[in-house]
Amino acid sequence: MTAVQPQMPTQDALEVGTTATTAVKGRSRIPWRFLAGRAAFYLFTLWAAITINFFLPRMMKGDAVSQYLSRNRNVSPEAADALRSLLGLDTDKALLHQYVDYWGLLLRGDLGVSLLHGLRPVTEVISQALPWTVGLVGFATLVSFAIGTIGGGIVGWRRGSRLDGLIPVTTFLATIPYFWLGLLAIAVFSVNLGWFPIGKAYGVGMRPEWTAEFIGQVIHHGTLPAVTIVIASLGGWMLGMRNMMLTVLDEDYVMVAQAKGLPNKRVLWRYAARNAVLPQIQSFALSIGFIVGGTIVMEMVFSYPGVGKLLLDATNAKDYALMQGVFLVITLSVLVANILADIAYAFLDPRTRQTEA
Amino acid sequence: MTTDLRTERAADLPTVRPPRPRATFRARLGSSFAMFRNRKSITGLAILGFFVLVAILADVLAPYSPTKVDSAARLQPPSVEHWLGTTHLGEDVLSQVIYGTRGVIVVGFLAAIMATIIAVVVGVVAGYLRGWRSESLSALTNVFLVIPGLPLIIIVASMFDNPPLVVIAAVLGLTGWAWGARVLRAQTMSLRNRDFIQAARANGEPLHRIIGKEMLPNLMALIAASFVGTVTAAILGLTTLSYIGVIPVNTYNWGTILNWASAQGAFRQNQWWWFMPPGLCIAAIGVALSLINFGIDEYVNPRLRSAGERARAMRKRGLDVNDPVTAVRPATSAQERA
Amino acid sequence: MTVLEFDRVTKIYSVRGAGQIKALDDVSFTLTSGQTIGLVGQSGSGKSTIAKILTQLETPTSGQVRLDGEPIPRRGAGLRAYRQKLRMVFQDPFASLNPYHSVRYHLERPLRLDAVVPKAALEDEVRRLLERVRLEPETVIDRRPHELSGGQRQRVAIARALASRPLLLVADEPVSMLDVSIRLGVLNLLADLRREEGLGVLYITHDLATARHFSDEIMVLNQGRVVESGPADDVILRPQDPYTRELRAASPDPEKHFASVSGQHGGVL
Amino acid sequence: MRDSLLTVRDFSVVYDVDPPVEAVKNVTLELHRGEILGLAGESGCGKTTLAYGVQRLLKAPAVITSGSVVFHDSSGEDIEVDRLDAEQMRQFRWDKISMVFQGAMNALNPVATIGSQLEDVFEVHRPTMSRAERREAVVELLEIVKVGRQRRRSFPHELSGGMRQRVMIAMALALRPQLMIMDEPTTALDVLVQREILQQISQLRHEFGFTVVFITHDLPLLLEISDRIAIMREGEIVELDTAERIWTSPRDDYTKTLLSSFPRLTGERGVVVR
Repeated sequence: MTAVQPQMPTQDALEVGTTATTAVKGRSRIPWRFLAGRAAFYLFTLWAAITINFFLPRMMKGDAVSQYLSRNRNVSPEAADALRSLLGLDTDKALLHQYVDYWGLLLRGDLGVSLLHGLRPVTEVISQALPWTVGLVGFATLVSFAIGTIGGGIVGWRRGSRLDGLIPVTTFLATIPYFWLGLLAIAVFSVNLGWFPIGKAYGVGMRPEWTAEFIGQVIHHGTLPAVTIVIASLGGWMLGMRNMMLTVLDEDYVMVAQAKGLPNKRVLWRYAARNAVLPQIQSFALSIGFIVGGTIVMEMVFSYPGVGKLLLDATNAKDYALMQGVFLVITLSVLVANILADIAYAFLDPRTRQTEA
Repeated sequence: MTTDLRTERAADLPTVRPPRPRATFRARLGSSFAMFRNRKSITGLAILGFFVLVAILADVLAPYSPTKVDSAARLQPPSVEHWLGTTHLGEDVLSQVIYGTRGVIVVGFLAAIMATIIAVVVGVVAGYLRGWRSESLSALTNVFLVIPGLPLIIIVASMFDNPPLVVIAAVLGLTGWAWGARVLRAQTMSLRNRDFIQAARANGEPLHRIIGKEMLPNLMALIAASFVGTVTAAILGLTTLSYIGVIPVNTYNWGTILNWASAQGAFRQNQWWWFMPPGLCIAAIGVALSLINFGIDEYVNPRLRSAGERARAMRKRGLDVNDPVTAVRPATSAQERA
Repeated sequence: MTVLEFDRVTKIYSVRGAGQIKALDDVSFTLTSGQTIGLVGQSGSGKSTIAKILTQLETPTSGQVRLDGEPIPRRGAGLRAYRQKLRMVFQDPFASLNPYHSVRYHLERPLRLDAVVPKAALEDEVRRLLERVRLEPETVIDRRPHELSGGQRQRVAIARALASRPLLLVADEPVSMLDVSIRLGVLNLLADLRREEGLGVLYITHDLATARHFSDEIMVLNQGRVVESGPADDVILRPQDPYTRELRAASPDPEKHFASVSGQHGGVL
Repeated sequence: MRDSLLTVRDFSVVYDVDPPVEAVKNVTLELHRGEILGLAGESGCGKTTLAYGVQRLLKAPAVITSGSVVFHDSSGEDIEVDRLDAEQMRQFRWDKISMVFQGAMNALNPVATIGSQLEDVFEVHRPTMSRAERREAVVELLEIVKVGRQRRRSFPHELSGGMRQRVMIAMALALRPQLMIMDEPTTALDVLVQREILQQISQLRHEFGFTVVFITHDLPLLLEISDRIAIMREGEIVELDTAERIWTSPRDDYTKTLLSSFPRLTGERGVVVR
């Protein structure tokens, strides 16, 4: 600079905040405001789900127990009354009263008894099935998310290369109905090639225990369902990440990183992909609900002993307590998964840590 | 002023100006459908149109009644009489697939129309309003997104003994609007703050015109995308529910055919003519719909198209878009082309 | 003669987590038709809050805005009449026109809404408006915004603001997004309109030089307060307030620069 | 006579699309060591393309179709920039020529701390430095540009526009380059902040002695700060002269047009007419 104006202010204009975006002082590393907002939302969703659950059996013509009785004639009237009170369907009480009772039962962890499973408590029935679903589907979903996101990142980075061809292929695999894909897989790999067993979580005659043989069986039985889930859901993640990459690659900071002489790999992972993955995590959170839907179909196709199968069996047998219980548990697990995704997001995106929106 | 530089950078690059359209009715109509005017969308629309025709002309096209039992020809592989073979009762698979198209198309479109109406109303209103009203509509949308849809549909559907198609469509529509509403809300919020909306308000435009004439035209592509998305979801949902058996199997659609095929062990006995056609049909319609949406996506966000296409075009000229170093090429080749 | 009065207007925003922010603090001024007031200040000084209050997007926390002595009605015919008299030109010509509509539509709407001319005369009036902003009607009337250059867009926006025959114009940084060489053209157009039609113009800007060039009076705003106001040359050439002096010292001024440089070197000039 | 730092000869850039667009046409330019060269012009005139082009930072479809760019290193070595391969180019960048981009949010990675983005440069270009040394260097840089060491762990969104711009300057300064290209570094800032940043650049230049190419459309600003000014129009340099000569006796008509686009702040009312 050849000349410097002499009468410049000496005070630091930055501290005064000459622009609208002043530096946030005393920021906290934990995004309390963000998390509190999300917590309120989840509580509301939970309430909504539970309330839907309460009203569903009451929307039907007649009540669940009479329907059940009409098909199982060897139940005594006394047993029927007992069932009604267990299900909270005492028709002589006011609706509000029933609602309060229902919450009371819920908070005590009492989801009623399952007519289908010999009047065993619903919680017990579900807790046997839940680990299978969570294990298999959780694993497959995470694998699919990881492969899809990393793959989408690479495809986006190498746009215009032959890798672009992957996108239509994975999208096609995502548009065919999952149950058909599963059935085809069974027809090809189990029936004709005999590589994998047809359905179930482990072989007949096995007892769940922590032995190498049993775990081997579980893996052998789980491979086909897991692979089909990955194949069917890969496309969405890949396309989403690729599209996000194309957007992020045009950002100035990517250009800056290249001007800084950073190697391509570093630009790709630390600058481009690191930013492109954020919307992926958000859509991951929101799509968990859809994933669960797929689970039910998977468990039907592969006769897998998880909660989805439980729900279908309960639906066919009109076992309302079990249906309600399963729906509640599914919703709860979706919410928990959502919270986990949210926390991950909050820590990956420093902007959520802002104290003021 | 941030955009100052951005526009300048963009101006450094050549922009292609489309020819000047006359503001006639036809041009207007044309521009309303501009999002479909690309190869992907047109291919998708053609496939979809084919299925719609099949659905309409099912009575003419199907060689047999879908329920006509030919006990002499059970589980026949494809032949001249039965192009796609027969079922375990001797029903003609081709006729079933043709009639099945009807259920799929009707439910798919009905559900999508309902879902789109809800999505547009909720999304645009939530996007236009401010404060707690907007927030609570958004929370409602998110609740519908988060609550797992399929289990809910299964439970609701199981409460009807014999649900008519309209009810199934309604249930699919009611559980399928949230995604569209969310996208539309975000876009409406960004539109609301644009200066041309402020200008319309300053002009004294009434609210219905601001939403109907100023905002909606700019939202059309997103609305179309959300419609196409819900058709896909509804068709997959319907066939899945039919396959599971929640929806009575006496109304024909591709899912019920697969339900029968699966129940009769077609998959284990390699009766491919029975289970391949309906599955492939669902896949084909799915591909058609995602092609349409690809087209719309690329219309909304030209970067998506141009990125791939331009990169390929560059490659042909020996340039690599990922090359962090500008290529040096003696003038000859570039000027020869010019 | 139309007079807009800003009478001791204060606007306070409450911001979550940051308490209250005074965007405007006891601001008063008067704008008369045929006059241009330059409103100068940095971002965050409250300039845009004044524009928002004038266009009814915000309401003052205290104080009053009056047009010809009457407070602005909140709704109904009175509000419509006020809006017809005071129009806005926005900063970003790329965002202030709806990409979906043609130039004709943009100009016809205010004409229809305010029933400025009978329906049969709409077309002629649109053409007349375009001519007034020095655009050739034939070439632009059926175009859409994306087919126009930045300068043309801003002229269309000005034509739209003029359509309902307003008496006052609020121009919020009307040229900061335009190319350097066409900025003066647009500002000169505003100056011509002021002269020819007796418009009152509130010219909001951060650029002292154009403010001085195009305004009769300048008002300097700092953190919501008017720190100095007066005839344009007085404020710029003989600033009284320290903040105005800082602003002036920080603005590029080649004239002064080369005068001082040549002084140091023994006076080449 | 000052010695030269960068010699650009007959330099052309074409955007290879249909039809090809010549963004920079046969530009010849000699950059002197230690000067501030202003590059002025309106949007689309090619000033950004030229500045990015000499570092070969432009992405396809941009192609350099003719000319040579020679960097005269302080070691005495002449580096022919247009002959470097990708790896050599990567090492050359930032080490010899660094850049200051417009100080908006977008130039800094929103999800990485200021410190880590500064350290990046050392990690890649000075692999022998230890972690502690890098950290020390970052702290020193932040102190030099008066952002303060405690901001090392801040994220870009936590800083004001002026602060972000100072961070960008610190980053550009990291490897003590011989040339800094500044692309509209103060356009998005308020005039008071702009002035402060300019003063800081001036001070740093006295201290570290780098050469500056300053790109902007704000001609009055350029006239104040530059030694020489190049006026660009449609990909060509229409006039290149000392700031004073551009101000007092412009020769090209376009230069005159540009000059008369800015009303005078002081002196008589009106615009300067030459």
